Amino acid sequence: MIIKDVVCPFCGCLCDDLDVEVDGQTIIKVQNGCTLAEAALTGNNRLPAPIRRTATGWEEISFDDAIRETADILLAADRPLLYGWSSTHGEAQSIGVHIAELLGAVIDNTSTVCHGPSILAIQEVGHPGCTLGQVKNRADVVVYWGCNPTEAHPRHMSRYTTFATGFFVPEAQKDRTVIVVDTRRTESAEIADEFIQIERGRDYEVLAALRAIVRGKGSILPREIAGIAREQLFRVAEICMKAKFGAIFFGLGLTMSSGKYKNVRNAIELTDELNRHTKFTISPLRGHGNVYGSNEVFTWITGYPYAVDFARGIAFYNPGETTAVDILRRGECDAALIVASDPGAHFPHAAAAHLAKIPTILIDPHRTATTPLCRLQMPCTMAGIDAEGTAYRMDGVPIRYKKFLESSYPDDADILKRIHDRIREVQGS
Amino acid sequence: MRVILETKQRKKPFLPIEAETIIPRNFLKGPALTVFEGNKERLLSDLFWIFVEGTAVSPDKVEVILKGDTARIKRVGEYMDTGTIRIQGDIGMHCGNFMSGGVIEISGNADAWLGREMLGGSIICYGNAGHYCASGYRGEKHGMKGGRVEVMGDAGDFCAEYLTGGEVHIHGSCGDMAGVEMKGGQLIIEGDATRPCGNMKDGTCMIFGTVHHMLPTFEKIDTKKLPDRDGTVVVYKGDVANRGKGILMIKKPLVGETIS
Amino acid sequence: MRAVLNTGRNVPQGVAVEHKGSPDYRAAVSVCHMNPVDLMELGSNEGGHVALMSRAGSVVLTTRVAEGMNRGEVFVPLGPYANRIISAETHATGMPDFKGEPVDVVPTDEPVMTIGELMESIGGVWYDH
Amino acid sequence: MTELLVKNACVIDPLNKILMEIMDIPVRDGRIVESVSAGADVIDARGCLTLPGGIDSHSHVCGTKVNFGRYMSPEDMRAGRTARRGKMHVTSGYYVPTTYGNSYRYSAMGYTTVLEGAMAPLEARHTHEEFTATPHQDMLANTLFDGNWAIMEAVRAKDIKKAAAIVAWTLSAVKGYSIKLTNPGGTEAWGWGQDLSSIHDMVPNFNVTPAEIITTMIAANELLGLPHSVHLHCNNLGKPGNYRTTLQTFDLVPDTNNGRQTLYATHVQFHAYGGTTWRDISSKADDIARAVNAKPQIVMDMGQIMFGRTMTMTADGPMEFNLYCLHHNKWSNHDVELETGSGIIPVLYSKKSLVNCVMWAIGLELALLTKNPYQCLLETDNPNGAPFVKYPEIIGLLMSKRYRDEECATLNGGTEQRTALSALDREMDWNEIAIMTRAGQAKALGIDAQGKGHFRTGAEADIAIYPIRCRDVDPTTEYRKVIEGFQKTMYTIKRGRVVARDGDVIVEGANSTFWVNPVVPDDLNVASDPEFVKKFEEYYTVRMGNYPVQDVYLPRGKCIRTEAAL
Repeated sequence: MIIKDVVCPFCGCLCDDLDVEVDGQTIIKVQNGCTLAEAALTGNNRLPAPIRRTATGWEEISFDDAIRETADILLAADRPLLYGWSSTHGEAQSIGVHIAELLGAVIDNTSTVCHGPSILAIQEVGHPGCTLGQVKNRADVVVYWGCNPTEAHPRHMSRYTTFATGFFVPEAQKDRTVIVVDTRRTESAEIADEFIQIERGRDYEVLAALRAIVRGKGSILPREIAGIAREQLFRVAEICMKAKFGAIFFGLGLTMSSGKYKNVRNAIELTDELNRHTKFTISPLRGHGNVYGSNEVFTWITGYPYAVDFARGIAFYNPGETTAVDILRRGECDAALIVASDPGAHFPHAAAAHLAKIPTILIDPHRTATTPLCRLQMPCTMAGIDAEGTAYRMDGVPIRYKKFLESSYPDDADILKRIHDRIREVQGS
Repeated sequence: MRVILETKQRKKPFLPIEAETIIPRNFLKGPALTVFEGNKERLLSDLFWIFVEGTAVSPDKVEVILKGDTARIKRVGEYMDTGTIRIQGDIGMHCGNFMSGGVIEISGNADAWLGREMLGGSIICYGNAGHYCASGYRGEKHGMKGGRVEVMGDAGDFCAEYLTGGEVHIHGSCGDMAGVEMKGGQLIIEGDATRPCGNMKDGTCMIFGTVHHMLPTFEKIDTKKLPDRDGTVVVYKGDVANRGKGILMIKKPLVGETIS
Repeated sequence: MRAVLNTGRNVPQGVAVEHKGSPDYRAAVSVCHMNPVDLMELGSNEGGHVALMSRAGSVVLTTRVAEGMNRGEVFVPLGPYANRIISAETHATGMPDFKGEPVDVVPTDEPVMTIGELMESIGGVWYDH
Repeated sequence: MTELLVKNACVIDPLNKILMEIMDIPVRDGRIVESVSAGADVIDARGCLTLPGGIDSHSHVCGTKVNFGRYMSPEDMRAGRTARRGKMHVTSGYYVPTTYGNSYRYSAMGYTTVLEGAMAPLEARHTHEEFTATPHQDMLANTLFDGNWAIMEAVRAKDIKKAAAIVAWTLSAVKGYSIKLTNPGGTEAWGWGQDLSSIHDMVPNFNVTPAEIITTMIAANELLGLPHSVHLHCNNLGKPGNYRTTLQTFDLVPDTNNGRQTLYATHVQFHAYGGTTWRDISSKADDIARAVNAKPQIVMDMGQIMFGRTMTMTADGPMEFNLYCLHHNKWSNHDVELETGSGIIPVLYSKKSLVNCVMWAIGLELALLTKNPYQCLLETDNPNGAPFVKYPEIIGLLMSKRYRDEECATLNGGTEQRTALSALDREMDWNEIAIMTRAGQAKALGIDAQGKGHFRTGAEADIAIYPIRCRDVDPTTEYRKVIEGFQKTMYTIKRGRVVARDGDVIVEGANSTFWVNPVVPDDLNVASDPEFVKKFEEYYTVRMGNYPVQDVYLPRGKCIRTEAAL
């Protein structure tokens, strides 16, 4: 049986045109998806039951025991950390925020090690963006800055930009000028019309130089900036100013390099300047399937997209103080609940090591690098396969994951709801 | 009146303490104040040995002294308007934020956001200051508006971000992007700095150490001799990527490196 | 050899990221992509092991030649191996220095640790079912 | 079976012609009934002013644009923080509060129904998710059609039936309530960074004019028999001299519906500017009000601004960019493919600015010059003009000439010559205020038939009891009491359940969402029109199958079926 228009839960592209062939409860074939989609949908070696660490190793326990123990651990903590949330659906995320509110905990999602700095920049200068269809139908200049879509978002170019035919762009490759800016000649750079090789960590200067050129102040610039000849910058600025619709996409090359969110801020201000000449938009290439969803859910409940600290009863936000890596590095949290993410693999070890020192609970279907660090893990459904719910694409468009497999595992929203109710019951509120 | 607060041993020493109630004015009514340890409210006496010497009629006569393991005590001196706080060790984040008067002296190091959004008064830190020293809050258009912050040691990244008024004097070196988004006030850095004063709109910044990766969007307008400083400084106007009207004076521009 | 570390996603890492216990995840993320000339000057060859040392720690990886790679730079896919040499300092922005970390690259014939060993070195207890 | 009796309430119920009568209101199972048994709970209103639950007919509270306003301003979130207390969750934000913040503050002011001012169909799912997180108000969603490609092609082909069929499919797919046009055609021109300067300009590449879009959509709206009329945000918002565009637009509006208006013009204050530049901007409220007084088929709302900080957020992308060029504050923009756009920028309305003072005066003039209060409703286009928590102050201004004069004295000196506010001494009475804050909205939105905005038997028991004794308070002088009275209800009752008492919400809410399913004959169902489906699949980046909002997003959805006269 073939299920049509399945939504891929893996990356921020949230491609929703996959056709999945299913026989009983096993997936046989995935069509239209990229290699990452196939891997995400077909893998299926989940934990059979919740496991708890013992003095000598691990033991399997029931969901009831696991849930009660989780609630007791979190209630006993003075500064619990709730981290992750990006690979699950909106319903589970909002219960997570309510749990954090009840406990006076710190809650953070994976933006903190991905596009958190982009959010900081947006909070300083705004975000002149658009949905991906606007780029697909109109963009004649596409800039990829500090990102490698062929590796991280394989179908981005074919569904939305370089190779996508649009209403006003009938022949994509002829009508679109693609500019790639990166520190090395990546696969994406191969197909670019213009490749700018930039010295590592100097994006801020180059973006400042481009802004000066667009403002007509290019004359004061030195001959070469961050390894790029001034002439190339003038040429690129000219291409952008002459575009009918320009779109900048940026990735972790800007958010992770030195300067962090100030690089993104400069890119946004460049877009603002270009908007005085023509139509220009800028959008981050969000990594996880539903990380933008966790930002949206956190924002409409607490007011802040990530790194929210309820310790004082109100919602307090200050990346660098209330972000997961900092709290773990300082050893501030005395209990942790990790949901739908893998800090064991993706956090610096000095931060991840703290998870092993405190009672950590992990809710994740697979055995991950966080499993050894945690004291208790509960497997659950996988959003987009055997659980449905809302996910937000990298441009903010909400799409609903499809559930096309029955599952014996509980939905993580149900697990979290039972934890939430248990906490409320113990608190007597 | 002098109030000495000495930290007690804590079961969980790594939990941060939020102590915005520790300001001289509050001790006029006696030391029965509360602070937060993680998400739990504690009496001041739970976490500190409290010694009170003498009395005071007005808050400006109150001197608070913090001793012991104070590195994780945050928001000390918030909204302080008068009096003195002396911290003998290190101090946690947000020390002296929104301060409008009085004096804070820190013998050890200060954590991030020292003197955030200050309006007046003065802070002197003999050790090093963390990141965002004398800066603003996320999304705000103005950082420090007045008063004086002096750091004898080094300061971290984003020092004096969004500086709008007042004076920041760093005797050591600064990390990356000191004085970024500056729009007023005065920032003096005796030591080195990297990519200072990005997007500077106004105010003056003087750097007497070495500037690394000078931003290309500053226009050299002058070289001059400062009265109380030997040697000459190069004067730049910027940041022209913005409508820059700020003044950036640099002592030793590294030939080649600063230009590129 | 002194080099600058760059980390990030790539397709092999993305394909295996949902199955961390599998050998191909380990193969995908315990690799150090290098410029061929750098590798040759190190006196090592593709498939040989190198130790990367930074202010945060050190890790042994398998080398692989990458065409577009600049000299003096190495690329390690994001994962537990890369995170062993990335410091938790975030410059008060919440984001660690995943890119731009200076490292020393030294050829070695130490074995590449398994993910279990990596995690147990920071206090974990491996679980295999 | 739950029963409630509200005793000796001083009721004003304009739709029932009840004016300050002391009476009891019997309620059973959430509905107003003839009488209740002795066992009913009793609330003694102690002769205080009792009105039907407040209805906000144009407010930006839920959806992608609003959440983006929160997302990008932590400094505003910090300014409005409240802790978790009793049944109330944490809230943050002053001019763009979080969903719980909106819900509690509306409830404290006695508001029980809110229409979300603009919902892009492609992002409707987000709006509905936030509806469920705004638990104490029944919600409706204005659905944006101003830049819809399929609609513009139908307009070019002068095919009203086709336009109606597209509206029918879209509204039932995204669970929307009514047609919203924001700067019609202009948002499509903004796709190329341009804008339209008159309602007769051609939209690039689609060669239709805003005038044609407006007339076709009004015709389609009436053809489908939708409960609400077209909800229009005129072209040229915020541009000096734009009152001509507004008057031309009003002239397009036929009087073809005797049940209700055929055009709801929203936040008309922003569209009533004379002069040619910011320097010589002046009030044209009298021209606009004269046009509305002459056209019963038009209802407008004030779009009042109040001084202080706020956030402008509207689907009118080009206008927000022009504001950005003026204010140099953070600017956000979010075009939605094939449908509409949006823009966000924080602003400060200051008494020192002559322009802001003129804007402030225009809003009040519009209300005072419109004879029939049903035709000029009290709104601030929350949060564009001001956060809705400032409604009571506007009530005070409308009821007291003295308060207006005191405020005018503190304004920029030049305001006198540019506006006629000080010459108007009309003072609204309690009944007119009740019309402008609930009865007028109920009629304009067509939800009086759903039991909203009045106390007739069978109506929904949404009751707001304010701590004001109308007979003991002279609003013309004691306006402070009026303002305080309207800020916090003694009781806010929603569907027969006490939701808020003295400003505190005391229950977990369970709101419902009203949406419209316009039934059209099968041959007009666009879902089975191969041309429509082909274009959809080709130019949207979302599959047509994944576009509709699933029923799970409306746990307590209330569907209103309308029969199209086709």
